[in-house]
Amino acid sequence: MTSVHVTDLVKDYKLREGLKRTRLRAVDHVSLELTPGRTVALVGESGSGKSTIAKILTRMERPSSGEVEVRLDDGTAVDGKAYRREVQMVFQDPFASLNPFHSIEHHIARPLLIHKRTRTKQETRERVLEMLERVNLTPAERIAPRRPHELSGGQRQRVAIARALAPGAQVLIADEPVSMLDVSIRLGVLNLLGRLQREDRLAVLYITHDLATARHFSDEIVVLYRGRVVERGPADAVILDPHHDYTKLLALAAPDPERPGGVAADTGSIDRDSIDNGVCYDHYTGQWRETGVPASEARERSI
Amino acid sequence: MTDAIPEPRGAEARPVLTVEDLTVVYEVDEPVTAVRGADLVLHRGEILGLAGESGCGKTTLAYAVNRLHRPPARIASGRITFHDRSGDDIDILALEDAELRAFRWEKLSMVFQGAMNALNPVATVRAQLRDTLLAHRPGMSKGAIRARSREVLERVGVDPARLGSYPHELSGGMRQRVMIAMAMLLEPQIMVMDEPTTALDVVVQRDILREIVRLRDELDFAVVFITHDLPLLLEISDRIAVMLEGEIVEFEAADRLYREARHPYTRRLLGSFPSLSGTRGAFIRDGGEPSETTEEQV
Amino acid sequence: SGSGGDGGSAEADTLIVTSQAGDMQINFNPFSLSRIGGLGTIYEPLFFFNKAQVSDPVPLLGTEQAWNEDGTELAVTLREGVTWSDDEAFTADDVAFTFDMIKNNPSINNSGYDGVVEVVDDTHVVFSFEEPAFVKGPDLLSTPIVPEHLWQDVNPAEDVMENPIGTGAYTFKDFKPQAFTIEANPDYWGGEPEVKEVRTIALSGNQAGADAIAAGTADWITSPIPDIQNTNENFPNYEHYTQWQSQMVLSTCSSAEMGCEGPQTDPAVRHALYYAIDRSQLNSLAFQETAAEMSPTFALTPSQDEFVSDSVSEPVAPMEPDPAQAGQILEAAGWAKGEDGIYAKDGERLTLTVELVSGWTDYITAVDTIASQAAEAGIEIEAAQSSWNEWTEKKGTGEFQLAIDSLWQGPAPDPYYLYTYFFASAAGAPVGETAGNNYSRYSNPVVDEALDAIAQLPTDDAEARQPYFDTIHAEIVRDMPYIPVMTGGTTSIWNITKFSGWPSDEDLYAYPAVWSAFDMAEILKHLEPNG
Amino acid sequence: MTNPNPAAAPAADEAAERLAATSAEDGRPIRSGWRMLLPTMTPWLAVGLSLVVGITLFGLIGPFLVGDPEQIRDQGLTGPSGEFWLGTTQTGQDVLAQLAHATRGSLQIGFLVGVLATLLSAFFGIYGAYKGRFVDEAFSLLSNVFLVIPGLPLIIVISGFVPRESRGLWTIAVVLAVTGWAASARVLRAQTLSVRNRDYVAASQVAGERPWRVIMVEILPNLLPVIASQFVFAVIAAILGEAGLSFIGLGASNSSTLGTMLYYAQNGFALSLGAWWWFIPPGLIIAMFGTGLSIVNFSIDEIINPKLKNLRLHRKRARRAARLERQLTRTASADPEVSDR
Amino acid sequence: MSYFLRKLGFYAIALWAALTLNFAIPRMLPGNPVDILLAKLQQRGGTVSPETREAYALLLGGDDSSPLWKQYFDYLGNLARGDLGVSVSYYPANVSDVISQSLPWTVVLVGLSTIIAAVLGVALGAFVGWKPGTWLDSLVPATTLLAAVPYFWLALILTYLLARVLGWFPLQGGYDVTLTPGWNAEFIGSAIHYGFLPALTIVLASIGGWLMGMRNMMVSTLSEDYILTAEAKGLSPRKIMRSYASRNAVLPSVAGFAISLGFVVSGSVITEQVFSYPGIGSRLLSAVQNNDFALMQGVFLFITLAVLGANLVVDMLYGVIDPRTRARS
Ligand SMILES: Nc1ncnc2c1ncn2[C@@H]1O[C@H](COP(=O)(O)OP(=O)(O)OP(=O)(O)O)[C@@H](O)[C@H]1O
Ligand SMILES: Nc1ncnc2c1ncn2[C@@H]1O[C@H](COP(=O)(O)OP(=O)(O)OP(=O)(O)O)[C@@H](O)[C@H]1O
Ligand SMILES: [Mg+2]
Ligand SMILES: [Mg+2]
Repeated sequence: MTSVHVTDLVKDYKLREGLKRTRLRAVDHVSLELTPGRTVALVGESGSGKSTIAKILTRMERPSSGEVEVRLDDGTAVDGKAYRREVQMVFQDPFASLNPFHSIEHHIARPLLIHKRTRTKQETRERVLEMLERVNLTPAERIAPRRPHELSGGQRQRVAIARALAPGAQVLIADEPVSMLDVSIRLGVLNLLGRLQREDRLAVLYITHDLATARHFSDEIVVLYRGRVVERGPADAVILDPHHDYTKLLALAAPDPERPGGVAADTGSIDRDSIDNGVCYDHYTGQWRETGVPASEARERSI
Repeated sequence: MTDAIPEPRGAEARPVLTVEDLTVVYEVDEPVTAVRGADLVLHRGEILGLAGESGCGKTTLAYAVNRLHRPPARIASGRITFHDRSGDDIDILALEDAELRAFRWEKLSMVFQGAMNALNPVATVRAQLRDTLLAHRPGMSKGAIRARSREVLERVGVDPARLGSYPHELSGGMRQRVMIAMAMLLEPQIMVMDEPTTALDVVVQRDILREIVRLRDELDFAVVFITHDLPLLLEISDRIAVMLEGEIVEFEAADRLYREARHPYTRRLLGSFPSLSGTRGAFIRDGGEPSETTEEQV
Repeated sequence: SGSGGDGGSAEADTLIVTSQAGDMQINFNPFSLSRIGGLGTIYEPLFFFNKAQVSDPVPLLGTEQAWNEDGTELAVTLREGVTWSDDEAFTADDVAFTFDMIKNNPSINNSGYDGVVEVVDDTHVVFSFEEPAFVKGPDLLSTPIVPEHLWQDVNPAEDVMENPIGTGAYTFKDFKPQAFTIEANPDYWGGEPEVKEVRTIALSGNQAGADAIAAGTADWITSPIPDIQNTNENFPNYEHYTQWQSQMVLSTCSSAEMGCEGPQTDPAVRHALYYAIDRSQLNSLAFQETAAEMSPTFALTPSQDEFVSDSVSEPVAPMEPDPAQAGQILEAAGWAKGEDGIYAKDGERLTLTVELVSGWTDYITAVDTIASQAAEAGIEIEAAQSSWNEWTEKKGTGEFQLAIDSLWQGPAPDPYYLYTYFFASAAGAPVGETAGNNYSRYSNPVVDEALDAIAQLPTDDAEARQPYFDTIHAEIVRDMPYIPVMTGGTTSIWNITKFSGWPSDEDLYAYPAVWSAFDMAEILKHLEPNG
Repeated sequence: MTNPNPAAAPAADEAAERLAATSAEDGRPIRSGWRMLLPTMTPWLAVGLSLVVGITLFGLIGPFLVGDPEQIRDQGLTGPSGEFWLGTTQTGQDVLAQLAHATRGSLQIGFLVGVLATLLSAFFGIYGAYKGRFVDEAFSLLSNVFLVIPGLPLIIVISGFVPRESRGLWTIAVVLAVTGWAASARVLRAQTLSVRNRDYVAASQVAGERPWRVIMVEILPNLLPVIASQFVFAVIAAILGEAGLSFIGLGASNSSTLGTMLYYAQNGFALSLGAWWWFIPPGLIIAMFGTGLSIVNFSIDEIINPKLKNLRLHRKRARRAARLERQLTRTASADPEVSDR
Repeated sequence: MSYFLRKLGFYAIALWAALTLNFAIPRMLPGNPVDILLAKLQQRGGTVSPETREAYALLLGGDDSSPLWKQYFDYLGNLARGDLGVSVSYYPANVSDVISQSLPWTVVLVGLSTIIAAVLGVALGAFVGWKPGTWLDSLVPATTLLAAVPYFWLALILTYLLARVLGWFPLQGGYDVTLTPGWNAEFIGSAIHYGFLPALTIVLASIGGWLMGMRNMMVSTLSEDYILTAEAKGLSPRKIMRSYASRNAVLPSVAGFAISLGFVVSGSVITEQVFSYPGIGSRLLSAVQNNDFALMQGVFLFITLAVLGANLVVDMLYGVIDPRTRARS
């Protein structure tokens, strides 16, 4: 079992505009914890830094400051190649995340080989089929030699999940895993993820726009606004009882045919420009916490 | 709760567009019938939702209505009739090129799926508004053009100072609003919107939806709103048509559809959306507990 | 002028000649290497030497010239009443000034003038030398004379003389990079020439020259032209005329003592090759029948026949090949034919590489032809192309076996000059050092002595000189450091409808080549517009 | 969208890059990668391929079938005849024999340059774009500089300095390649940037693949059509470039190419003498080979930019659809009740 | 603004690279102008005395003793003063004079024909791309063939036919040399008459590339959403083709135009050779043939400068016509 501790993560992107250089703070002092068997949902509008966090967690980007610690049960820190084994990712676009030139088998066998999970060819093949079966891609022998274009979007996303789990990952980062899929198959993929998580006691970070699925598929929700956490707490608490203006706005904006008033529901009472991301409401402690300079301009500074 | 949504207004008397038995075929190796015998009646001032999965033919239908489909697509059968405010009926399929050009935008305007790219990247907003105006109102004075452009921008909540901007200088939401402003420019009677908010943030999306509803209320045009986000449609539309593989399988008032969907596909579609505010673990209608079956169905 | 259609040919008294080296840059300094014209036409020398045949020098600014007995003093009488084209009078001072200037400027002193000039009176000057200098006469007397009053502050090495003033039959008219024009000098001492204007137009390459003739936009070119035998039919207004001056040879790095390596250091090999060449075939394939026979004595045939030693058994190289003879010569020298038909000696195959300049298509063809002819005689020839300066450098340093090349003539129709240029030890150098013109590194004390002796004799004393020529001929025919090929023809095409008076076999008053400046100036004075 | 990083979007400012980028983005592969690489056979492509293959075979096999191209004969400049199918040159050399050898020489140059330039451009374009940051900046600056430094004059200047005898096939090929790789490096860079940003590249990185493997196995296959097209361009450019250089007398010496053949023909006044059989064939071979390659390139273009392919595929159907539709409107307007369902 | 600054920076670097390359090439490769000059002298007759040799060495400044970096800075200094050295083949003319005399010819002839080819090609390409499937499509393979033909071969054949056989045009030269160059109708008319055939060959040889490029871009552009929108707006086809499709599709061609300006002068080498046309290309060639290294370097430098300058102008222009460029820097 593996857990992830993210403390005070900061990511600055340097932007160059001719001679003027500015810095964009994509992620601003974010702390998170992913523990085995729990799903944390990361929600927030476009550009709020969700994917950046995912990239840092999968070590595709380096944080500007702050720490990401991945620890096994016995407390040993994981690093180097083992990190790649422990922490895996499912991408948003199933059409883009599989290489059209390689077979499904290749996609799953590679991580096995890289992380030396199998020794012989025979063993590798067996593991591949086993993985495919776990994600309900049956008959596995028929699926394995196919190429991505021969699969539907949902099937592809399953392959992506199998690939992520192949090296024995205990931490799964899912960056909007279903937003590109047809509506009718979204729940299927999410359910699959949920099952695997329960079976393997995975620590999952579920990144999404969609408050409704965030609520139903995660234990905890962390709301991100302009790089900062503005609210966190148990899933139901955050959605049903939002405290922060931004969370309220999100909840109001999400389509919900059950809600009285429908489209007329007025989000206008909350002025987006005056939303304060300098404070964060923590449902666990039930308290507001200062998180820094409460100005959105704090994001971009010249250096 | 649907009482906030106006009933289809004058559904009995005021149709603005009738589509009868429309079939659109893509003449490829194995011809694809993207729209199959669609029948639709659009009423003045209503918002008609068109829902369905990717590839079911929503866009094709929307294009065909304006005869914007391009070869190899062809209209294999059907009639599309526009009922003008003046009382004339226009057979869209019979229009000559010049007539068709005059009809477009003047009576029926469109906001496209990729509205982010619907603006000419090398022309300013002003120039594109002007082109549109001049195409339909040749000889319109400069002053009038300017005034009208400012007016529509203001109406959609974009600062008229942005007239001189190039599309790339605008945010996605602003571009979308500019497109809507452009669609309103000639005060058409129908506005077809093909997933106008897909690429946008939920909050921005909400703002734009509100804008559309408000403008509809003000200007009384009919809207065909296409999306696969059923909850959203349920919220804003008066009536909803559900498409499956080119066929309209269900065509109902929004609240009826929500509560007593007849077609299994509609029900399945509805079940795909967990409710935001309902009890945890419960799904709209017969969505039920997340089950392995749903998982398997993919 | 200034009017006219597509080319100057419309103007009846304007002669159009071509320069085939591309655009021009103004430069009328007669001492400059990159001068574009003016030599002879504007700036005249004291005498004109007709290289085309043995004849007396033609008096120009000088009227008489005489050496003293021992060849240390040359007295020249100058023409009276000559004026520069700016109306200043031409005097002996100008002559003295010119020669002093040359002596003081080594970079323009190409002939190595080292005399002292003394002005006797307005029309007489005397050149004196420390050593007998008979043979320097032609160079000296063909030096262009420049006006002292204008040249006092001129840097003769670097100034371009944009507005040349001379005594010649022509004066400068105008210059454009694509053409310059000179016009007849009405005050010329010899009377105003009939050809009123001469325009030189800039073209690029031989094809352009041929095109100009085809289009009738040039009246006189000296360059190869297609289908030359049928000039009269192809271009009815034109006629071609060929003169033979440049002796084509296979230069060899001949002297093993000087460090040369390869089979060609064996005289037998050189002789064998000499007999292996089929000169008739060569002439037809490579030279369009424009080349002529050649004497192994290197006296030009036929214009210098009188110099050829009686003792030479073969006064001209055979036109037909004689592989048998070649084989005999080789076998006598210890070569034996190998199984592949190529001779070999001490395990060394008789393979020779000929250096040639890429782009010189006639020579390339010639070498190709020679190669197949030599193969018949059991000699293998390979060709190696390189750029002109590479080729020059190889010849200069002696790092070559054979090179196809041509030998040029001196300032007067006298083979002496050619021998000093190409056969004298002083012009050679050991392999690795840069040689003068004697690329073959031929070094023969007998020849050197004979040349020294000739230099002590008056150039018109044929009787005294001939024994020495005999000696030289015997030596060089035996040693054959340059393998004679043929005498290359210089072909001019000229417009006979517009002008008459061109040189001919009957009256070869000058060597007809556009680029030979003094000759061209002489020809211009002889021409007359028809009609 | 998972990767909306505008800053990393290609800082493209030029045609090639933008074209490449747009086409790479919208070409969401529906077909298998490998099959995608094969152009579809069309009559045009067949013509192009047969030209290319025919001429290549002529260059490869021809020299063994013909006589000695250097062989001199006494009858110069004769027209085509039974003995000499393409006549003889001024010196009686067999034009056909020369043509075969020269074709081989030109193909050699073209192929050499194609390979060298492609290697160079692949290195600077792909590797730079993959590494990003400083390496990318430096490499793209380098290729931009090479792009604006005029090639032919540079070649001429360099040839002026290179001693003629070392100016053989290889020197010319190297010089042509060094001056000719830049444009394709830019195209490759743009393509790589767009491929690099695809999720499967990120996925393989996350899985722990080594960089070189990512480049070779994940990225390169997607670039193959572009590389192929650049290679084809390089070959055409090289053959034409060599011909031009030879024409002005700066070509590969000591080796016979179509360019040198034309040079000799020109110097031998072939055209003025009406010896078309000497002057026309070498140029025609180049032209046909170049045309063949261009046609092949059209097909590759269709792979890179599927819109072009759709255009071709749909042209016929589009006409048919339009015709059918016209019929419909005609009948419909004549009789509003009719429908042909 | 930053876009322009960045561009300027790039050009500064490119210029520096060109200058340095120009400095390095002759120093890396063998060759000694003095020897070459003297060999020429010898061929004209006579022998060359050692004094003469020394005198020439001094004149041509064959002094290589100073350290390389000093030579480099001297070189840059000389360039800054506009001193490109002395041409050997046109000795004692300055390289800069030689160049300035021939540059206008090249610029006018090749520049004009490049512009004509680009404009024509782009216009035709736009048309072919706009109406795919018409007979215009057959232009595409035809122009491909033209582009694959060796330029000089085409030019020579055309010359043979049009100038020699039919006699419509002069075979060679830049103008009737009996005229005095100047801004008068007669001279300009003659220059046009002489320049027509060379220009025609250039246009023929290069039009295909433009046509293809524009057609392909047009096809791509036509499937853009904004074209569809424009159609939906009821704009006239002419308007859509001009302001929407072509306007966007032409952008890469504009960039390509900048690059092709680089080939203006390079292409001119062969054109000028074929037509004996006065210009910088023929100078470059004669410099090479005469081993006139200073002139060679000078011409190359000039060509590079011209290309850089043209590119710079087009880049700046591009920033104006494509508003997105500025933002993207
Ligand atoms: N490589 C990069 N360089 C510069 N800025 C970047 C880079 N990647 C992301 N950004 C910026 O950082 C901010 C956060 O981006 P991020 O991708 O994390 O947003 P997100 O929450 O995932 O948005 P979305 O929901 O649209 O995927 C954005 O403003 C983005 O423009
Ligand atoms: N140009 C075309 N050629 C052939 N078939 C096409 C073409 N365009 C669309 N189709 C087919 O027509 C059908 C309907 O497509 P359409 O774009 O109308 O779907 P849609 O409902 O708008 O989907 P989405 O929600 O993804 O926008 C699909 O099956 C599609 O594959
Ligand atoms: Mg659609
Ligand atoms: Mg994201």
